[in-house]
Amino acid sequence: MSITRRRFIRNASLTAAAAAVAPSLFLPGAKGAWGATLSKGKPIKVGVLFSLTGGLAVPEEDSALVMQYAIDEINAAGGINGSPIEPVIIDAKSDMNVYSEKMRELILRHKVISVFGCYTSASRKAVLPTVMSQRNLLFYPTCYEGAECSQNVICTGPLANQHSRDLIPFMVKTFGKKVFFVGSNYVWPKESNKNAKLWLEQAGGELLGEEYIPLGSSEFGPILNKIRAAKPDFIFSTVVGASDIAFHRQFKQEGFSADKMPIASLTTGEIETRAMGNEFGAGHFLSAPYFQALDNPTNHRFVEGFLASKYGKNGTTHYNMEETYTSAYVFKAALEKAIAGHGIEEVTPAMIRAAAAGVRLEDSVSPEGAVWIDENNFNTWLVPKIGQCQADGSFKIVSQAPSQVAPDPFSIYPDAGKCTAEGLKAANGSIRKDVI
Amino acid sequence: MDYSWVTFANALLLGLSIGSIWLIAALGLTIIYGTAGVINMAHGELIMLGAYSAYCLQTYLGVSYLLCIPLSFVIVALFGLVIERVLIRYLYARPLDTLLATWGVSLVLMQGVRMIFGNDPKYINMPQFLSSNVSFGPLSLSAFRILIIAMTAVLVGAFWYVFYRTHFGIKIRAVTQNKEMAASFGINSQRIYMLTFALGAGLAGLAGSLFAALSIVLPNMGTGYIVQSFLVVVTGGGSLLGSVAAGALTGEIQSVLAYLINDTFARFMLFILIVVFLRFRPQGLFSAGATRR
Amino acid sequence: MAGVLEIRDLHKRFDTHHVINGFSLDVAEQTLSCLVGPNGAGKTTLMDLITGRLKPTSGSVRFHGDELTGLSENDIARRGLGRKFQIPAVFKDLSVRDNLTVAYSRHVNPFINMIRFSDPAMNRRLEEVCTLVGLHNRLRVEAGLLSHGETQWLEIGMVLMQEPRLLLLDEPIAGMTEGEIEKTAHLLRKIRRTATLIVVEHDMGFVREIADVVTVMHMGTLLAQGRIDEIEANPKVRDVYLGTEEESA
Amino acid sequence: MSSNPYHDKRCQWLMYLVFFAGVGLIPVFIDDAFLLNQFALYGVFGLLAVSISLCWGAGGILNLGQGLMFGLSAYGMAMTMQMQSQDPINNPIPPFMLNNGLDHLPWFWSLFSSTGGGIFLTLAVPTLFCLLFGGLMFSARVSGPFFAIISLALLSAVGTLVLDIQPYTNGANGISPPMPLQIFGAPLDPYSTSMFWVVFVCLCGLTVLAKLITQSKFGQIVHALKNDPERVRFLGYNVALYETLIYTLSGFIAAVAGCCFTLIVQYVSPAQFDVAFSITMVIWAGIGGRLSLLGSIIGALLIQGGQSYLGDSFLNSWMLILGLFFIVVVRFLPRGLAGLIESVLGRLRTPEPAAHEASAALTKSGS
Repeated sequence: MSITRRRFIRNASLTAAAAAVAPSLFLPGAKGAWGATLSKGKPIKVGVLFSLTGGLAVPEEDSALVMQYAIDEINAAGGINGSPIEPVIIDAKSDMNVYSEKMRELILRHKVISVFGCYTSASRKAVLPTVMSQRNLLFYPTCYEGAECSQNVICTGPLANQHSRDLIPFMVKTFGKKVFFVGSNYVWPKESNKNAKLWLEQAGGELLGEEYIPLGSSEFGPILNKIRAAKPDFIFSTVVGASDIAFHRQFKQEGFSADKMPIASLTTGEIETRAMGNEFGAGHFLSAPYFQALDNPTNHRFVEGFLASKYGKNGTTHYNMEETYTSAYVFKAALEKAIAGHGIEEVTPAMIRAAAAGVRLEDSVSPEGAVWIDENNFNTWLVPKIGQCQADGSFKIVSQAPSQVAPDPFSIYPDAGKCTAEGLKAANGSIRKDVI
Repeated sequence: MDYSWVTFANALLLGLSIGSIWLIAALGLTIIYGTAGVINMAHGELIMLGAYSAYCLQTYLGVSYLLCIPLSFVIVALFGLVIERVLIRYLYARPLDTLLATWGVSLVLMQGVRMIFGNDPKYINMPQFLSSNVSFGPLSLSAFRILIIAMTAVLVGAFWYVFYRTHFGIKIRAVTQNKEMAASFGINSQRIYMLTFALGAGLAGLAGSLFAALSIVLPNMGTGYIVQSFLVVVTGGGSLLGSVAAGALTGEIQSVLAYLINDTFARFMLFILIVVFLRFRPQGLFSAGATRR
Repeated sequence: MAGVLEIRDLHKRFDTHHVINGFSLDVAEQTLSCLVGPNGAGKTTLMDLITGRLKPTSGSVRFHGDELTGLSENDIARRGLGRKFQIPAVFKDLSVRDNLTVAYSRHVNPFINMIRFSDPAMNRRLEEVCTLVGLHNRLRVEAGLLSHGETQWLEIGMVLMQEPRLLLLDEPIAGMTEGEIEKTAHLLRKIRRTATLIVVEHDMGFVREIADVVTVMHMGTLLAQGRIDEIEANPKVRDVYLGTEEESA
Repeated sequence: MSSNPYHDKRCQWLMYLVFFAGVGLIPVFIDDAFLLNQFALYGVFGLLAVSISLCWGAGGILNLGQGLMFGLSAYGMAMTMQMQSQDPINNPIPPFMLNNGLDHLPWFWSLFSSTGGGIFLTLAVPTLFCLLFGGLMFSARVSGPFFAIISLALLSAVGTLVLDIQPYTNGANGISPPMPLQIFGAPLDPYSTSMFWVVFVCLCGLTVLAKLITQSKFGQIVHALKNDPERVRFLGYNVALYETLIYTLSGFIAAVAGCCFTLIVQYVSPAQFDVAFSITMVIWAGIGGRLSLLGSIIGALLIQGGQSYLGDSFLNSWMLILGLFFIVVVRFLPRGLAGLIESVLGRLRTPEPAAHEASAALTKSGS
């Protein structure tokens, strides 16, 4: 336990007594602003906050590894304006309380200029009050539901309005109109399903049922029975984590087959398929902006480089990992822009965020192809792609959008307003900051 | 969603399957709690150990899945034996302390497995004939669920036989009822407790090898089973018959509520129903005491 | 005679087994009655029925005219019935003093007890009881460390702290040495001056020494009641009670 | 026993004075917003440890569901804070409710619109719940391991419900009020000294209150019924009432802890209802010494501090070490570290009887 600064006891007891009663001390004690400065040639500290242990470690540990890979790559190429990035890697132990505590530690103690981390919405919500009150910046490198307009987040994953936009029409066209929604019981699947219903309506599909399984549960018997009775043409799944694996396994064990009734998922990627056994994943579909099988030079370089590096021990890349990788490059581009505009000593997280507006990663940098940050809502323009899982667990891209799709966090809540850089702008022109 | 008799009958059939899963998870606990009064909070982790032993046997030694099931029983029973000898035997007089100490054991087992096998999920391959669905007219159930039901029935039968028809069973029941009295008849209660604990642990291992194939093998997979297993045992009253009844009842209630409303709410209602039931009948459905009288 | 306790046609059935079968009894004020009977006669069950631990299948128990059946244990105790258990029940990890102070149950309101740290009336009672049972120099000892005889006295002391009008003592001299038994007999006679006692006892010598009235139970019914010499002369009692006593001895 | 300073009431109060004076000096020496915030959070854990120690140590009621009271009040506080950031006219509904299809504020949320009323409900609801649930359970004479398991089941049930009624609770994502609590127009900044003092006053006040209660006649009776509830009943006390009250008191302390928790972290989620979290509280008290309020607080500080500050290489095996440590404590030191100090002090003063007592303490079941 290091005590950063010691004050000499000046009327110690008096101070203590006064502190307890004086209403003036209810005023903020902390500065509420970033408490350090960058200087040329000195390392730039960033936080990397993922769960390396516990139930969330399966996807998150890989994100932490790929983040380190990206930082090494940036540093090897000369860093940012000659300064190397120094990651402070902290294990959040899959515990929301730890996320919150460690975010405070990263910002207040390690004085990082940005944090890369979180995989679940719950953990994002757990850290956001701290990030907001300390005016720091969170790079959130995965998909989420939207309906948030915070001035302290940049997201490089697909929003709910991008994620299933092509998947639902594709499935309706290929397999038939009737669909059954299955999801884990929390916010993201429910919001994703609301978007999916819009696409379903436009594609002329029919929703036969919508079921949610408790997080972490592995008993899909009742849901599979309902599916059997409803006889859909395909299933749209937003089941996550261990439940997703149980779902696919029981699906096959209960006699369903991917040929007759495929699962169109927003989550079941290379890592999940490997975890459940390839035979259980084969034939099903996934919508994601990135697949390991993408055939372009940047992706080949990324996959080969990562797998050959000391971080690539797990032997695969995955949409989540790629989104994390691109977030490092978004950070790099935005920070370079901020330094050019303000000078390195003046840069704050808020300036990085402002500079990130419209930052574009060309297809020579981004393995999923060119992407850019929306200058209003700071989510990412990207190309959702549809892949079908093959017998060997790899995905074959069967369809992809012709161009980048705009992110819109409030697409299904037009009444709430439009998310702008300053905050959520309502129809009457009033602006609310920090809508989370 | 249409509610017809066929889907309702399927829900009932599924309830039987869910009940058998609850029961097979709780069987080992019933025996340990019913005989020695030990609240074994590491039960879920013993299930997890069973799953990992099946995984290891299959992956590293190429043992076929059906053979993994009994072998998991043996391996985890040995684990149970060690735990009993090193720790539990000192705590028989202190039921609340066994609860706490075995919670410590569960942390150690979970973290130990995590350090050896890592955090990523493992899975088990089953023979092809188990990956299919069996239909009886409009009713259907997967072959694997049928295996679990059959397995549960066989185990309950076997344990009924051991407990009520063998010399060893008489000794167990004697020790359960009155340790001092049993000792005066030359029954070594320490030995009986040790064997029951190992037996209960073995059953948890066997359950684990079945659950491994149903879903996924993870270091923290056991935590989900512990609360539900305890509810079965406590609702049943600690006797074999009680656990069978409680397992069947809770399985059916969960399945029917999940069919009528939804899965999450079914779980909530089930827990509340159990709490209310125990308020009015704290001794459970069939207490070990009532069958003794 | 003024009845302290009137038991009328009491029945208690467990499943099909009648443990108490139409038992009736009157206990007079300031007497010491001994309840005797062979094992399984229902003595402890009777105690449980009087003190509310068990609910009778039928029948009535009246204490100074008030019906006790249906009341909870603590309500019955509050009316002035103190009970000492067969297996001494003291609070083993409390000191002797704390055992006695807890037993002083004139004030049962938990909210008032939360702000009660000292109580002069209780201290006076503690003095009296200590003098009676003779545990003065053991007050700070943990009750679990007392000898068997001392534990019995402590429990009698706890019952006395309740200031009961009727004491039910289940085997108060079990495990005591000759000297201790003598002391206990003396103690019980002292208590009788201010309260009524019912003592369950196997030791006929002790019964002979202390009892005003002896009540013999058999198979859940009242077999005989009277002075000790009457009872010892009663042929029925010889048959069922003294006969089995000799056998088992 | 008599000469062991551990049992001397004056020595005990002196230890309290030293401990709380030491804790009270922290803000004088530390001017680091993160550390102050973290110490405030540890204070919350200390409160939880006190609540467990009161219920389990003093009253013998092992409650594996204390997270329920903690979580309920943490949610209450989050609702109060969330409502403060809502504009009653232009913007009356929290954003997450709009997304969940609610177009007007649910009635039970509107109760939290006033700060005073919100804080009152935050503390009153868990306390009344304890009174009701405890009353029902203890009057049915549910006790010991059964009560532990039932409290665990109830905790799981409520956790599941909070997850399920997403429109009202935002499900797994939980509630993150965007601003700190405003008291009379001034924000109670989670990183300020004042936040630390709020927690300190709660911890100090409630611990002293709990200590006084354990020393009162009520405390003696509760201690006695931990030994033998039947005996206490036959002495004329309404055992269920006493058990319910000690349980409720402990629930109230946990509720205060829940309030402070949300003030500090500005976030609440169903993770507060995790079974593991509730059992962790029991581990704090178990390792520190459940019979000692101060010991339990120190247990919480040691374990949580260790979790935060031991090196990363060590942390990989943290659960393993914690588990082993806990097994050793249960097996050899049923009275925890405080019990160890008790027997060491006893041995120092009067070697002979103290040694006897120490061995008695070790062999005792300590139910």
